Amino acid sequence: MAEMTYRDALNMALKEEMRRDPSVVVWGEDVALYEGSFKVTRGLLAEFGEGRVKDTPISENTIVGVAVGSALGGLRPAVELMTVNFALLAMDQIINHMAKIRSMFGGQATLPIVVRAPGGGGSQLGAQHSQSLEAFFMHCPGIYVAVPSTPSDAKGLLKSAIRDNNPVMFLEHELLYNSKGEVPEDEDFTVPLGKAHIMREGKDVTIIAYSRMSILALAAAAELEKEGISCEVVDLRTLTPLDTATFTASVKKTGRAVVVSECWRTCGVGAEITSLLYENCFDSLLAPVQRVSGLDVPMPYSRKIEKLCIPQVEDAVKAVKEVLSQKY
Amino acid sequence: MAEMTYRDALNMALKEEMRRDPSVVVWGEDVALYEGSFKVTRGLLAEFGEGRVKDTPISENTIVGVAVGSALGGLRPAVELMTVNFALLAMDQIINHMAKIRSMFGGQATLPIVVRAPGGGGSQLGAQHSQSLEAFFMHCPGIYVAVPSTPSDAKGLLKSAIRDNNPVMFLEHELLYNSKGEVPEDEDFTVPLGKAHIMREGKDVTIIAYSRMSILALAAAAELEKEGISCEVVDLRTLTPLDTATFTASVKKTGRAVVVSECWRTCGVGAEITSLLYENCFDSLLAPVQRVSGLDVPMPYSRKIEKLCIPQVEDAVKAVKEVLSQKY
Amino acid sequence: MESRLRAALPDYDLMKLYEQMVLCREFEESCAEQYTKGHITGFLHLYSGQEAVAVGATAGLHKDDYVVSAYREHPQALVRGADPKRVMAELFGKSTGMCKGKGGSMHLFDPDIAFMGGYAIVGGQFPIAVGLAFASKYRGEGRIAACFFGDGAVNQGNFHEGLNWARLWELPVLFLCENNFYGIGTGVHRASALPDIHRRTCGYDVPSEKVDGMDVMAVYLAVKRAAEWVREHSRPYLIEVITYRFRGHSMADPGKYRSAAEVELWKARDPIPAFGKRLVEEGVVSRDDLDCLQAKARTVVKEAVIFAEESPWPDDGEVWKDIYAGGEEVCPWQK
Amino acid sequence: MESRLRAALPDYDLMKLYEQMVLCREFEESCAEQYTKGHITGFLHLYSGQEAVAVGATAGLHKDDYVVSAYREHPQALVRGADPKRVMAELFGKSTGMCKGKGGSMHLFDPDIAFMGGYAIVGGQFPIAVGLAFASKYRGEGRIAACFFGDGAVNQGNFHEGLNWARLWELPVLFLCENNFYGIGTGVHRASALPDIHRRTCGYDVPSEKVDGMDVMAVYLAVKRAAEWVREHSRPYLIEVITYRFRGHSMADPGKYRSAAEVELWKARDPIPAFGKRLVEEGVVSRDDLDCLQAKARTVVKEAVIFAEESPWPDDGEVWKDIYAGGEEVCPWQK
Ligand SMILES: Cc1ncc(C[n+]2csc(CCOP(=O)(O)OP(=O)(O)O)c2C)c(N)n1
Ligand SMILES: Cc1ncc(C[n+]2csc(CCOP(=O)(O)OP(=O)(O)O)c2C)c(N)n1
Ligand SMILES: [Mg+2]
Ligand SMILES: [Mg+2]
Repeated sequence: MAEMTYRDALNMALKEEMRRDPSVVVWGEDVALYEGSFKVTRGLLAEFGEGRVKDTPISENTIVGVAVGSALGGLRPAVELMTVNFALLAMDQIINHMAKIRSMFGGQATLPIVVRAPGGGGSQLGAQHSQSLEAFFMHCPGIYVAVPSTPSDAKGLLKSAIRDNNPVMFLEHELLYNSKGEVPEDEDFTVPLGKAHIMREGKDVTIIAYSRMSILALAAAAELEKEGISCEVVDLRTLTPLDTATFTASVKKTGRAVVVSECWRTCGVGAEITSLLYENCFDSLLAPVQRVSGLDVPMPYSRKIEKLCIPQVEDAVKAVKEVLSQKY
Repeated sequence: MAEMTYRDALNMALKEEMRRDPSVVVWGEDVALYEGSFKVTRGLLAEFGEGRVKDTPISENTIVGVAVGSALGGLRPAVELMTVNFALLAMDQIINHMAKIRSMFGGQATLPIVVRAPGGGGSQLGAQHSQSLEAFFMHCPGIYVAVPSTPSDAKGLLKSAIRDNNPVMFLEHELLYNSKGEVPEDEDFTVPLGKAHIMREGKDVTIIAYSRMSILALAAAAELEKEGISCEVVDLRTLTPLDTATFTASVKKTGRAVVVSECWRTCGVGAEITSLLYENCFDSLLAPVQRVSGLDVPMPYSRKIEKLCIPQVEDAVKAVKEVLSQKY
Repeated sequence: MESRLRAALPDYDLMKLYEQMVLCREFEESCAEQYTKGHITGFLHLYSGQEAVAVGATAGLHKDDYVVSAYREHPQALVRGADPKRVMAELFGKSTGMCKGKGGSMHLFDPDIAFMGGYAIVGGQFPIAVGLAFASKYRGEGRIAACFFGDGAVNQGNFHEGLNWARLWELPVLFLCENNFYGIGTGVHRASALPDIHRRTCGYDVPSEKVDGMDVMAVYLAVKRAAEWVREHSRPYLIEVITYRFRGHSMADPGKYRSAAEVELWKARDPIPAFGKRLVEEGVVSRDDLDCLQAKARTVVKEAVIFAEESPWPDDGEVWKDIYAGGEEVCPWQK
Repeated sequence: MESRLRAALPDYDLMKLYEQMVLCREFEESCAEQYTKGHITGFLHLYSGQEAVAVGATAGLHKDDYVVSAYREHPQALVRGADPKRVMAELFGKSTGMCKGKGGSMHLFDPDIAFMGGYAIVGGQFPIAVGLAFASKYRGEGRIAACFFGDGAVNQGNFHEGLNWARLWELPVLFLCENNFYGIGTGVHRASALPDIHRRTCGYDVPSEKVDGMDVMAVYLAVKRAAEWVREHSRPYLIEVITYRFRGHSMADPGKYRSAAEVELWKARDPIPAFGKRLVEEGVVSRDDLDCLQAKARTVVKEAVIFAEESPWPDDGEVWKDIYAGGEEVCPWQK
C-alpha cells in the first residue's frame, strides 16, 4: 500500500497494464508529449514510445472509431477523451458502433476497449465543460460504465476495465484527481467490474452514490454521525454492470434510501436507482426514496450560482434528514 | 376535420407554417427533390422553392449546427434528420450548443429551431437503425422534446413547435406515418407543448405512454375492457416540458400506474415517470408502478426476436393485470 | 489477336472474375425476389450494376487484407469467400445466418475472411478502417485495410478526420469510393462542392485516382497497383470508382430522380456482358462456358435460398446473448 | 519618406488599430493578474501575441458582419466594441457581466455588436458561422460571417462539413484560421497531415491564402480584400493567419512543449511595438502619442476591474432563468 492521488493511481494502472500486455495501446489529444491535460498519462510516452502512446488530432469521433477498428484488429486500446463533454462528438462511434458491433454481428466480434473521460462540474468551466454524462452511457446497452470514487478503485477498476473484453466508458471526476488514498502497489490488484462497495456501514439509512458523490456522501455521513444518525454508504463503482443486489440488500437492512448523483435529475442515474428500489425492495422501505442530483440546468459559470447546481454535502444531509422524518 | 395520415398531417403543418411565416426554412438529407425519405416534406420544394427547401450533404452535425446559426441570424429552421439514429452524429450541436446557447449567453439568444427525426423499432432495420433515443433528449435541459402519437397531435404539436421560441427535438415514429385519424384543417389549430392528453378515461389503472406506445396502450385498454378492466390512458405528448400534473392527477384517481415506453429501460423515460409518481403521489398508489419498456439490448434484425425487444400489446395487458393483482 | 486480358491474368482468374460478377448479380436479383415474397425484410440495398467494383477490387487485394463496407455489401462479402447460404440465411433472419440473424442485410461480418463488417451509419466505417490498419501496422502483419464507401459518405466529418489521421499516422488504408452519382435521391452535384471525389484528398497529401467502375479489369489493375503502393509505403491512397446502381437506392425507392434515359445509358454499359464479350472475343472462353458459369451461379443462389428457407429461426433466448463478452448475466435485473 | 500606412488608412484609423491592440494586451494581462488573485476562475485562455489578428481582421469587416469565435475570444469581442467593463464583470462571474456571469471567459456574446459567441467546443463554431451566413443571405442582409478558429480545430469533422456546405450553398463565410502552431501542447505537425492549413481547402473549391499575423496592416488588408470578395460573390474564403501566443494555452499550462528560444523569437516580433515603431517612423504619431494611448488603455482596463469587483453576484434565482424562452416555469416539478 502507498498513499497516492487518484491521478497517480490511474497512471499506475495504465503503466502496469501496458507492461503486462503489449496489445494495450493509448492515444488521445495531448496524451503523449504533453502527458495529458490532467497528467494521467504522465511518463507513458517516455516508457512506451511513440508507437504505443500517441497524440491525436482533435477528432473525437475518430479517436473512438480508431479504437473500435484496432480492437477488431486484435489490440486493446485504452484511449482518452480529454473530457467527457467531447464524447458528444463521438456518440456515433460510442453508441452506434462500439456498443452494437458485438451483438449485431452475432457475437463474432470482441471489443476490449477502454474510453477514459474526465468530467463533472465544480470548476467554473461553464455549460459546455461541466457535464456529467454517465446517464447517457448507462442508458445504452452494450457498453460498461465505470465511475471510480477513490484512488484505490481508480487503479483497480481501470486495470479490470483494460483486461475486460467489453468496451468500457471509464468516467473519471476532474475534482478527484488530487484526492489521496491508500492504493495497493500489487500488480495483481484489481477491483471487479459490477461489484458495489459498502464504503461505510450504518443502520439508519443507505446513501447510494458513485464517483465524487460517494466522497460527498461520506462527508455527509460523518456530519450526520455527530447527530447520532448512522448512514450506510454504497459506492456503485460501475453503473453497468449495476450491482443491484448490494444496494438492494443495504436498503432492505436500513429501510431508507437517498440516491446522490451529479448528473441531471431527469432520466438520470437517480431515477433508475429509485425505480429499482421500489421494484426490488418496496416492502422494506420505511420512507420514500430521496433523489439528490445535479439541477436540470446548463451549468452557469459564476461560482456563486454554480454550486447551487451541483449536490453539496448539505443537500445530502438534508435529504437524509428528510427521509428519516418521513414514514410510510 | 379530415381523415388523414400522420405523415400528411405533419406535411400539412409544415406547409401551413411556411405559408404563415417566411422565416421558416426547411433542410435535411433528401428533403427537397426526393421529398423526404418518409415523404413528410412532399410538395415543399415545389411550393416554396430551392431557396427555402434545401437538400443537404450527409453531414448531420452540420445540419443541426447550421440551424443553430440560422436561428441566431433570425430564421426559424425546421430541419429533418433522416432518422433519430443519425442524431448521434449531431449530439455535439444538439446537446453542447442548441441546448446551452440561450442559457450560457445569459438569455440573449433565442433559438426557435425544430429538429424533426423519425425513429423507433419494429421494421427489422437492425441495431443501428431501430433506436428510440428520447431519453437522451429528455435528460438534457434546454431543449423541448415532442413525441406525437396521433395525426392530429402530429399536426398540432409540430405547428406549436415551429412557432415556439425554444429548440424542439420533434420525434416522429416511423410506424405511425401511415396511421390515420381526424385532423382539424383549421390553420389556427395547434396543440400546446407541455399538456398531456387523456386519450381515454378509466378508473382502475392509469397507463402513461407517448408516441406509438400510446396507440399500443389504447389497444391494450380496449382488450382489457373486454375483461371489465377500465384503463385511463395518458398520452404525454411532450417529454419536455413534462405535464406531471396531469398524469399525477390521473394516478391519484386510479391508484395504479403502468408506464409504457419504447426506449431502453435503464435510465429511460419509464424510470423518470416512475420516480416522479412515487415522489408526487405515493400515498395514492395502491400497488407498485410497473415499467414496460424496450429491452436493454441492441435491436436484433430477425423479426422473430425483434418483437421480443419492443413492447407489445400483450406486455401492456400483462403489466396492467399485474398492477391490479398487487396491493400495498 | 493477342489477348490483353491474358497478359494481365491467367485464364482461370479471368473466368473467376466473371463467375464472381455473375454470382453477385444472381444473388442480388434473388434477394429482390425474396424481399417481394416477404422473406427478407427491413432495408435491402442491392448492388446490381456495381459488380465490377467489388469483384475487381477484391481481386486486387490479398486474401487477409481487411475489408470494411457499408450497407450495400453482400457482394463484397461473397467475393471475399463468404458462404452464400449463410449470407442468404442472414437476410432471412435465420439462426444459421452469418450473424445468427441479428445483423441482416446491412450488417454482414465474417472475421475468417477478414470481412470486418457492413455498417449502416453512413461514414461509420472510416475510422474503423483506420483502426484496422493501425492494428495491422502495430502488429507488423502487412495487411492493408480496404474501405468501401459511397459518394454520399464523403461529406461526413469522419471522411475528413479519417484521411487526415491515416496520413498523419502513416497507415495502410485503401479508400475505395464507389461513386454511383447518388446518395439516395441526392445527386453528387447537390451534395459535394467538388463532385470529383478523388480530388478531395489534396488537402491531406493523400494521392488518388479515378477509374472506370464498369470495367472489372480496370478496377482490378488499379486496386492491385494501389494496394501494393499502400502496403509498401504504409500510407493511405484513394481510388474513386465511377459506377452506377441499376436499381433504386433500396427496395423502397422508386428512383424517380433519375431519368429512364440515364438509367438505360448505364445499363448499356453493364459490366457483366461487357466482360463476357471480351472474354469470348479474346478467346479466353466460349459463350457456352459463360452460360455454364451463369447456370452454376444460379444453382448456388437457389441452394442458398432453400437453405435459408429451411433454416430455423433464432431461439427467443438469443435476445440476451452476444451483447456482452463473458456471459449474458451481467445485468440480471433487466429481464 | 512616403508613408505606406497612410496610403492605406487615415491617421485616425491607424491610431485606432494601435489603440485596440494595446487595449487587448492590457486587458489580457490584467486578466492574468485577476486570475492569480482568484477573481477570475475556470479556464482562462489569453490572447497576448495574437492581437494583430483580432484587430486587423475586425478592421477589415463591416460593423454588422457576424463574428463567431472560440474560447480565446476576449479581444475579438472588445475590438467589435464590447464594453470592457461588462467583459471583465463576466469573467468575474458577476451579474453585470455581458452574459450575467453565466458564460465566463469562454462564452462572450453580444448581438448588438454582432458578436455571436465564443464557443468552447473546438470546431463548434463552424456550422454556426455557416448558419449565420445562410440567414444573412436568405434575408438579403449583405452581411458576411467571419469565423475565427485555431490550427487545432481544422481536424474536426465540422471544418470539412462546413467548408463543403458553405461552398455548396454559396454562402458568405470568411474562415479565419489563427495558426499559432499549437493546439494546447500538440504542434500542428503532430496533428495535421498537411500543416499548411490554407492548402486544406483545395478539396472544396474554396480559395485561400496565408498572411503574416504579426503585422496588423497585412491582416487588415487581406481580410478587407477577402471580405469584399466573399460579400460580392457570396462564397466562402479562407485566410490562414500565422501568429503566436506568448503565454501558455491557458493559465494552467506551463508551456514546456515550446523552447524558450522559440518563444523569444516570436516575442521579438511582438505586433504592438512593431506597429508602434512603424507609426512613429512613418510620422503618423509621436512616441508620446503612443504612450498616451497605452495609458488610456490601462485606465480603461483598471476601471473595468473596479467595475467588476464592485458589481454584485448573480441572485440565486438566476439558476432557473434564461434556460427556456417564455418563462422558467415550464418544468415546475424540477425545483
Ligand atoms: C449517418 C447517416 N445519415 C444518413 C443515413 C441514411 N442514408 C442511408 S444510405 C444514404 C445515402 C448514401 O449514399 P452513398 O454514400 O453514395 O452510397 P450508395 O447508397 O450510393 O451506395 C443515406 C443518406 C445513414 N444511413 N447514416
Ligand atoms: C471538441 C473539443 N475537443 C477538445 C477540446 C480541448 N481543447 C481546448 S482548446 C484545444 C486546442 C485547440 O487548439 P487551436 O484550435 O489551435 O486553438 P488555440 O488554443 O491555439 O487558440 C483543445 C484540444 C475542446 N475544447 N473541444
Ligand atoms: Mg452513391
Ligand atoms: Mg492553435
